[in-house]
Amino acid sequence: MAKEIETVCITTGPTEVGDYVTLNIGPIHPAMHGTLRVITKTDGETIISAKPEIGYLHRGVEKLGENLTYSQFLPITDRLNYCSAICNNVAYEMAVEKLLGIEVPPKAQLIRMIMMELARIADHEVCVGILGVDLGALTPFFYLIIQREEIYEIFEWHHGARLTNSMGAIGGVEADLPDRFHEKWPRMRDSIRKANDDTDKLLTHNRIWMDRTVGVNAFCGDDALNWGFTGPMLRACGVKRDLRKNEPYLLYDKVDFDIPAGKHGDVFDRYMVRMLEMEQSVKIIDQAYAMYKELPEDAPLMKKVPKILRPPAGQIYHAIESPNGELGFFIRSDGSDKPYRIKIRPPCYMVYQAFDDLVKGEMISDLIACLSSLNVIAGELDR
Amino acid sequence: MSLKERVANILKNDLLEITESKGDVCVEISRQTLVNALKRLKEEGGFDFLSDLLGIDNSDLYAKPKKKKKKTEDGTEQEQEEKGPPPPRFEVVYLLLSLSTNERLQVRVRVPEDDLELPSVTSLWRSANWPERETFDMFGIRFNGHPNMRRLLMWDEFQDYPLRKDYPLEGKGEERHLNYNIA
Amino acid sequence: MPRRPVVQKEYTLGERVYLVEIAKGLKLTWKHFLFNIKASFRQGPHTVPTCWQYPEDRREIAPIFRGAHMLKLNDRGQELCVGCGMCARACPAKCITVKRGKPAEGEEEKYAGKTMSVVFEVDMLRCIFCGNCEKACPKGAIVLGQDYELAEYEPALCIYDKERLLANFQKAKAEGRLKPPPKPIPVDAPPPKKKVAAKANMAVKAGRKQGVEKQPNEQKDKETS
Amino acid sequence: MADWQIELIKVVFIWAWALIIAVVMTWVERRASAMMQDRLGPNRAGPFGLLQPLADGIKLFTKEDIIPERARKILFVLGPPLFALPAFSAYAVIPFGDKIVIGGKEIILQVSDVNIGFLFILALSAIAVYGLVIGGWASNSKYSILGGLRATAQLISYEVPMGLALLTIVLLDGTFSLREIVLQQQGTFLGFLPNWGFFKQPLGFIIFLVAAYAEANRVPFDLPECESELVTGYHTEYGSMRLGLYLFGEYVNLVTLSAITVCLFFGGWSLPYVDMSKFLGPVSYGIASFFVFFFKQAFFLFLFVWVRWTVPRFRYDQLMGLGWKALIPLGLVNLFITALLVQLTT
Repeated sequence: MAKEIETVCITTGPTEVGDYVTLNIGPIHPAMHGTLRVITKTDGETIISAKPEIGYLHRGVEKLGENLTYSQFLPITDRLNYCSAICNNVAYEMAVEKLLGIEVPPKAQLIRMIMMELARIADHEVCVGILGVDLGALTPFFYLIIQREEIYEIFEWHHGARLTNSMGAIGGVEADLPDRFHEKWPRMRDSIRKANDDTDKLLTHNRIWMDRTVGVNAFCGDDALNWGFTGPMLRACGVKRDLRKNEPYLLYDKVDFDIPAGKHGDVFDRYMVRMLEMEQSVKIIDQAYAMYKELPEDAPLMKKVPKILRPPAGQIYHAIESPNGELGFFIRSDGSDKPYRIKIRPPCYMVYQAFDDLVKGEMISDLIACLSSLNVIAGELDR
Repeated sequence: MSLKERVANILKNDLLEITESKGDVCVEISRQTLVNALKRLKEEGGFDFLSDLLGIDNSDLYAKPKKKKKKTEDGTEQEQEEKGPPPPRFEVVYLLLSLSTNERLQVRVRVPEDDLELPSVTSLWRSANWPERETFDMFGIRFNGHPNMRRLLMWDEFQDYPLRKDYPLEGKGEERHLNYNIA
Repeated sequence: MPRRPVVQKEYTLGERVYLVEIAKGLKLTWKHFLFNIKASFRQGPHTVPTCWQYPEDRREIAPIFRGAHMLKLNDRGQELCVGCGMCARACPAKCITVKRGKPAEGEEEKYAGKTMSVVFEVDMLRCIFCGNCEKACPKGAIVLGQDYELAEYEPALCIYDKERLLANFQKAKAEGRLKPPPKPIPVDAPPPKKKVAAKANMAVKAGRKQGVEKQPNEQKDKETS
Repeated sequence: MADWQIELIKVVFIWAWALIIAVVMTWVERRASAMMQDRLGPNRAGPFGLLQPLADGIKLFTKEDIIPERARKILFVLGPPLFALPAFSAYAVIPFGDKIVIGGKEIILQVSDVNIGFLFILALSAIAVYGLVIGGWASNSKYSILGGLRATAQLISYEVPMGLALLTIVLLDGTFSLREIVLQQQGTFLGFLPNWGFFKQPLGFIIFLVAAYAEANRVPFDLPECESELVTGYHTEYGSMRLGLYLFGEYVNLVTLSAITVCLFFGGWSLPYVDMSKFLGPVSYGIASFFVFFFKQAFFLFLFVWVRWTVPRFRYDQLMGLGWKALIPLGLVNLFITALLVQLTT
């Protein structure tokens, strides 16, 4: 399982002799996504070491979770990875449902799947677009962001918010798919594909882009596993691991999709994995939508849950595949209406801690490319 | 062979307690045998991926039932007291994952309040690097052998440990003062 | 020292010489350029697709959009809010202040319930627009409307008092932007109702298994009241 | 009218003209990029947003002028004008039209026909580097100095292929004077192709164009500014009109570079196959030649914008690699072959 695609790895890196310049990149810097900070030591333009400093967006989400009831914590999860808030919502809802022992009705599961995949597309679109912007290609960003706008419109008509969605509730979803979705989806599928195609044409085979990405920050699969990488980052390293396939939740085991994987774990592979995953997400939405249509119109959307949730004592960990990787919620309940301890496992936290290893020996421009391709979201990182 | 039995086979005497809630298996091991046991779990049990690592402050959990029981019945309260001293205040939970079988396992270690030290597992999984620092930051549990045992999220001069139950939600009004030396 | 995979760059000739792919890219941007130039000669403000000229040209806001709060009146112009404070309790940001009171004599007609809210304030600077208050309200009195331009010159103006919330409702009603009544959510398997005290124990056990039931003693808890 | 009056009018006219094109370019840049990216761009100030550059100018002029505390003050102040002035000065030797006859007096549409106009331009573009380096160094900021260093290396390295590409044209036409070169490029070549540098030197043209992009610090060669890595590089610490001069100097640079391209490779003011002077009056011919030149120049100005919004940016080492490993050898080979051909044919 661990490594499916074999690559040859060698140990490389800068030799630590000579004079360095300490360059403080961030927390206020145009390429730092949110409030990240990297203290780099550079020798000319080569990076000798890059120490990430985090905590500039630390809001104490876990402490808040201990002081809010289960349903009150739901809107707080929006503020983790704000590019795909729905995935956070669903991950949290599913963790609490696991704690309560609830099985959500199939229609709600399908709606969750559709919305999550839309959120995944939106997240990847932002990531790929920003990667382009940081490497100097501004135009693809706009083609992609326009599609994200269309997706956000569906979100708005489904649950009333565009960015901080707070979708659904513990026990199911609160609204059926909006009419907008039924109208828009056939057109949107094509426009998403077209935007991806345009991006592909502008970037993928362009030599400047290839030079900037191929072989930059390459990473070995076993190192990636040791560092706790998940999601597109891990798949780019050649490890085909996707929680949607490996630990299926919702109805992902009933849909047919591929796991795109890279080979070297370099920026180009990460970019390609994200591009291909968008394609797969469109495929998943199509299948889920077909399954949704087969269900009767008045099929239940919610499981009956009491207004004040008091899950039985116990501790569970539940993880889903968020756009960035494994997003897990560890909840310990003591039987009261508030979680006793809630711990979020953000996917980019594990990736970002390996940042020093990722960029050592590369150049300053590659540091920016690497950071964009990691899709580190400060809200999720610092919690 | 079920997961529980397999884990029990691997851990043998190191296993203190094994519990299950909603399908999530949790084993408790002692502090002294932690690294050894985790290494065996990694190599023999196939739990080769460390998802996450977290600390828990149990002080409220042990304090609560006593208060409640006092209100209702006298008998149960006495029973509680007979159990002897309360279990150690802190615990650290390691969330392991087997990549080959996709099984998850929680391993927990109890840490008493007067001796907040644990061996670091960064030699086994490098992914434990920041989670261990965060646990130190939030609970004050030190990890021996960690390459860089500094605060992660809070600033270095911060005194308290925010995720402990006795730390107020609103904080204590600490402010970070940055001293830029402009000479 | 990090380990790195050995990457062999394999470029085709077309990729190698830069210019072919750049020319393709130039063709693509030219296509977009022409399309948008044509589109910008169209009539009306909303010429280039997905580009809205904001103050004049506005997007259609979803009727269920979660914007500024309003307090509803019923058809007879009575305030629906009874001041129970469920919204304040459900609020994760603690931005609602409610004080319950009895209507003054002779003013009972103004209120739909027997009690009313003496104070009802929403601190818009704290609000995160999650909609929990709307879900929690037993009377459907507090509703999040479609207004989204909430900037003010003074922080004090961002604390919406009762008059302002009612005015929001009047304004939305006048403009016909009221939220449609919430559709009942189809709920799976209604739980067995505990009518008989003797069966309570069993119900609790069954409920624990499903994890959906309340324990009987919890019903006495103050939070649920 | 005395000669010096005519000269003065020409100087003022061409200075204003270059200024106007540069100002309009900032508007074109934004609107065209918006159109390529499915946006609208600035359209509020004036009709089609045409007054937007004016609004920007007012904004830059009225902003607070900040000089960082630990900056080298004199050099900090000196940087922007040092960058902007050479770009203006280079326009002096560019023939922006043929000639115009007013009142029996023949006026050449060029400020001064220097017989080494060519070297003059190269020399001025070398001076412009000092503006970037001094600005970057005087700001006393790490990002700025990195930007300044990149600028030095980049501009110096790309001067070489640019010179090599230009030398081929000198070899073919046998003169350093830009006016002479344009005059040589009229008529046809091989019977059907216009006698332009572009058709005689396609490789030289490509090398020149790439080097011109690098000289102008435009994407894909905008490494000295590079807003994502170096926070706009050498002008990170600049504000108000000092920043404005830098930004403006870049656009003037574009105008100059596209004018040079037209002069050297696209026959200047002449139209292919058509001799305008035969059927146009002396005055209208002068004006027509001016506009022919302008439209050719406008195409290259648009190309600058077009390419910028299409391609990503190079990395520093790749940029140097392209310059030293690809363009300079190619330029040398091209020069050698041209020299050989010229030797054999004459």
